[in-house]
Amino acid sequence: MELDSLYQEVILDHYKKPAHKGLATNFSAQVHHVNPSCGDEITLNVALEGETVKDVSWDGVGCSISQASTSIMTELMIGKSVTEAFLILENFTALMQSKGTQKGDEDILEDAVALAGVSKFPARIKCALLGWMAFRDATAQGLIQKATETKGEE
Amino acid sequence: MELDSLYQEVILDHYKKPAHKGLATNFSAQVHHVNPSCGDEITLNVALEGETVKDVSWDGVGCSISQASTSIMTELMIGKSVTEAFLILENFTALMQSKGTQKGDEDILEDAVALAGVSKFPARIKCALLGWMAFRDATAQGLIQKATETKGEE
Amino acid sequence: MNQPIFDAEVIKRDFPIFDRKVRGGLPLIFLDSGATSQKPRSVLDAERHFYEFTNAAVNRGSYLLAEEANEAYEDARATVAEFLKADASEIIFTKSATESLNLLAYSFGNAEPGSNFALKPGDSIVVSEMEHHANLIPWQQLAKRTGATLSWFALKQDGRLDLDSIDQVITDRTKIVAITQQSNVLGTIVPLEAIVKRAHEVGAIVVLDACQSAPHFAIDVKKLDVDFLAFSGHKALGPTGIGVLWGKFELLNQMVPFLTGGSMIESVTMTDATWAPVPRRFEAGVPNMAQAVGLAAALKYLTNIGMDSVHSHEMALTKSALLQIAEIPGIKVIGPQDTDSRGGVISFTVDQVHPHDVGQVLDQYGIAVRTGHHCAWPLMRKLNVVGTTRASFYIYNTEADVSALVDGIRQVQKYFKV
Amino acid sequence: MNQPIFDAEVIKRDFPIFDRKVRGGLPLIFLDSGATSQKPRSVLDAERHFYEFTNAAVNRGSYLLAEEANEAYEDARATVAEFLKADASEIIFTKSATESLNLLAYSFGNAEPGSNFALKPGDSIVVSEMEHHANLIPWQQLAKRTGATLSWFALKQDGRLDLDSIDQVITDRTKIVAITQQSNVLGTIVPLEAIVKRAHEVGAIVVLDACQSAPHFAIDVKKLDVDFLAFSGHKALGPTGIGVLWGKFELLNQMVPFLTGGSMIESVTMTDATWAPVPRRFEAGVPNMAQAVGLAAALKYLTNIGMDSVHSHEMALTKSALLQIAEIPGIKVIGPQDTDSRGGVISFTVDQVHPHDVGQVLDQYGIAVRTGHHCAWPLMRKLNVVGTTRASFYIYNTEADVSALVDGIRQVQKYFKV
Ligand SMILES: Cc1ncc(COP(=O)(O)O)c(C=O)c1O
Ligand SMILES: Cc1ncc(COP(=O)(O)O)c(C=O)c1O
Repeated sequence: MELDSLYQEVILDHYKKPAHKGLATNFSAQVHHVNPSCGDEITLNVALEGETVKDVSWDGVGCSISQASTSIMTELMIGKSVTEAFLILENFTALMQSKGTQKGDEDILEDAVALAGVSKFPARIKCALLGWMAFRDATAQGLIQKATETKGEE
Repeated sequence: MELDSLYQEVILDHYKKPAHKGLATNFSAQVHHVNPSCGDEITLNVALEGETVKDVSWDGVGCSISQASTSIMTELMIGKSVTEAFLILENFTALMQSKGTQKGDEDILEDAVALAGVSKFPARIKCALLGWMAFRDATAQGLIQKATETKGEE
Repeated sequence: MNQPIFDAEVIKRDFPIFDRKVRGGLPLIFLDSGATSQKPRSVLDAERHFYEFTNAAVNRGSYLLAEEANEAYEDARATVAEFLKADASEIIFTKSATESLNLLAYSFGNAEPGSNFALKPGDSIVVSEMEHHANLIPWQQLAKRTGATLSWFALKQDGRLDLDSIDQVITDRTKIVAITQQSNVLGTIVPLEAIVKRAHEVGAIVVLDACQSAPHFAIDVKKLDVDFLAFSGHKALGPTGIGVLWGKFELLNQMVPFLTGGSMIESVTMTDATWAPVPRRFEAGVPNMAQAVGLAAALKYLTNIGMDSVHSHEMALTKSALLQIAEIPGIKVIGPQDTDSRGGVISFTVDQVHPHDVGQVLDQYGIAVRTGHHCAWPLMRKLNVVGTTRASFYIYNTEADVSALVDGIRQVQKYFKV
Repeated sequence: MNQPIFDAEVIKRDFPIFDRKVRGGLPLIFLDSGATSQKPRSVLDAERHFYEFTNAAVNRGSYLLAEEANEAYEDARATVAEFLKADASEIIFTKSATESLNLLAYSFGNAEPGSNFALKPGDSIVVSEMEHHANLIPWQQLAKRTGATLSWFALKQDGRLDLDSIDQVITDRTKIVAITQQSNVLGTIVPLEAIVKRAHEVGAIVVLDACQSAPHFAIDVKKLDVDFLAFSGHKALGPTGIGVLWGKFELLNQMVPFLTGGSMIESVTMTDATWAPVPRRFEAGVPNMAQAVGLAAALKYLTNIGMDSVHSHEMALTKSALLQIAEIPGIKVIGPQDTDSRGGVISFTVDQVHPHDVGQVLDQYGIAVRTGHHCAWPLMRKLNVVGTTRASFYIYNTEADVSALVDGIRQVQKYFKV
């Protein structure tokens, strides 16, 4: 069934037990994103330490795809350098745009390759990307803030 | 040729030599009407004396139909009582709406029956009615004004 | 009244889209007419006939095609008028209900200060908590531009408006009451009589959003006694790109234009312009002629079936669906639970499954439903749900579609193991 | 360049309307494409295919039809973008050029005071004396609402704009320059380079009315370097009810919405709303999807022929018509007398015969022309004519049509004995 290519076991697992859900109190930046077409919302915190993604935590409502995708993303990103994180992000975005033609690089994307099937369902791509875009936004804001603070200290 | 039913000889004659064209200086009311779809304009004066249409004069630009129709109208109306004039007007309007099914009552409309063919050309009905509507408007204004003046004198 | 007098299976044959297959060869079970309806062949033929035989710009031509185009366009206006029991001079063609409602909001906003329609700080505009964004945001924006305040009828737990406080909501300061006739989410039909009476008592005008009603039951604007009414062609078997605004002539006649340009003028100089009579004053530019003609064909198709039959048919399906859904544990219908004062729109939630996922599984069985906030986000917040799954019925739906939906919901639960 | 590389007789066969007969069995000689164009079969088929196979509301659905509808709609956007050498994110679908231009005027009018697009007393908006009402009245109204003044480029006797005084017309106070690329009355093509350069020098934005140009010759918005551009689908072989607004992304991105309602929001509460990204911010409601798809088919048809060929073909007809008309005594061509910087639109007057009467006689020979003020009333006043008769050419017109026109004009003179 085509549906199974969308709802892989890994996805349903993450949906039932999302990782890093619940907002941590320590963070460099916090963002709030919505998916206007369905009303799903996410609040996401990123804690940076130097060039490293120290922590990602989040809260929000959404479908299984957006919840699972965010959960998988947090596990992937925590501990990575910002450069690595952005590389993964680019990779995942490209996979989502691939209209079902790609399977995803497991070395880079790990569990996130389970989301490859989403790219065959155009209406769901935004669901899968919601958490990732929030992460990109928050990380960028965190970096900018850091740069400003450093400047202020000079 | 169908065209000849539109452009009867009488019409072309009135077009070349329009009656009562050139605005008289004595009038009870003056109106200015335009046909927004083609830009034709008319200024029309009506002089009332008691209940009688003493004079109608006009000026303006327009196609053969609107010019001839206005010319014919002035000859019909001058000297008539207001009631007679409005009856003729109703009669002519009905003829214009008849989609070519009526020939017009020559006892009432005289030369204006030559315009019966216009009713087969929907885009030209407004041309034929331009002067007539101006006459109706001016006469109504003239009557109202008279009523107000009389009241003022009481 | 509850006996459908037409066979939906036969009706369905008039709609070419049902010949196609979806998701691996399944028949299409279309339960999203609340978003947009499918089109019968006669509508597609009417539009095509316009293009193939009489296509020319209306209002301006002195040649045969232009005359015929004009006649087709004005005949369409007359057909819409008849459908609403209105006068043709009161019918304005727009591109959609959204444009119709914006037309009003902008025209009121353009009114000279002190004139009939002008709003000022202290004035109030009344809406309801279950409005579609199209009948909410234009009024929010008008309020912001004029300093007027926005008030609203609250929703009660049973999915109906709280009209007990009507005298506190509609007050002497109320200038506009903009309200839906039927909720696109809950199916609730609003009791208009009390609202119209109170609004007119205080001198306010009533704007009716008839998007979800005009396509589904008979409307008589004189009986309703509202002042303006808007609906979209595409939800009423008609083409996309056409909407209707009806208004009482004496009101339209006092209003200033919204869109300006060709064909809506009386006279123009470089610095100023005066306006054509109603309805042309509100139809700037070469209009959506083919779509108007298509909409007329759609309304004729509906009239031919009979709007009362349309309604009975839909209510029979709704009743059946409500009963069958009630039997499934873990499913909650949002809004009225019975067929009293409601239309053929059913919103529901499935415990522990997000609407998006519900819709996805149903799609796998060929069932098209809508999921999400249905452009009624404030209503979702009020109901404290992230969204719903919505099934909506029309003339081409059958009892078999209802069964498919009910089976589909059970499959959703099975798939997500809830 | 002057050699048409397609056979208009063959092209004509793609247009079903030419199978019909007019006025007692005559073939249709359609010389009114300046008002609206005829439609090739491929456009009608594309629209119908949308309704018969993928009809569903875009932007909202998670079922197959909705996905396909979305794809069809966004593909149409991409096709329009390609046609203008623009980016798809810069293309907004409206109902007409009239709406596109009003969208700009209202959005600017809605801008927060002090923001980029806000106008204030003392600011100036520049137009020209040969604008169509659609590119004049919206700016008149915006000027009235904001206290800005309206200035304009005057027309010279030869039917060209007086650009000698460009530095006096476009000044430091100028915020908007709204101008046509080609006059719908005179055929004059406006030299844009100098205007765009001067406008950008003083920080003004340039709005281009491309209604009479985009359907007739190749356009590259990057090369033109204007800021906004509007055209109507129905004049470009497309359906009625669809228009395009193109704008530079960074400008659109700073603008506030015009129509508000569904699908153009980011988030909504009872009292406030935030806006979706461009282009959706400007497309409220269920869009004119089928018409967008039809327009894309039209632009593909044109691209297939090649816009340069379209232009050469029209210029060959125009040249021939100008030469033949010049030989008839008592006929005066209004506007440029040769094919230098002009398009395939010819306006003329017949001594002692009113345009309406000219059109009527031509109609009797099956010839469809436009008569009157062509929604450019100020231009008529300037030219001191009550109106003109206008013939306009497109890809389906032939030398035989030109001959018919010329013969027809002689018949007019004969009929009215002038
Ligand atoms: C130059 C020009 N601008 C604007 C328009 C308005 O186009 P529409 O009526 O399709 O909105 C037209 C055509 O009528 C035109 O020729
Ligand atoms: C109740 C209601 N109002 C307004 C609208 C807006 O209609 P449209 O998007 O066709 O303009 C809709 C449909 O989307 C609706 O259901």
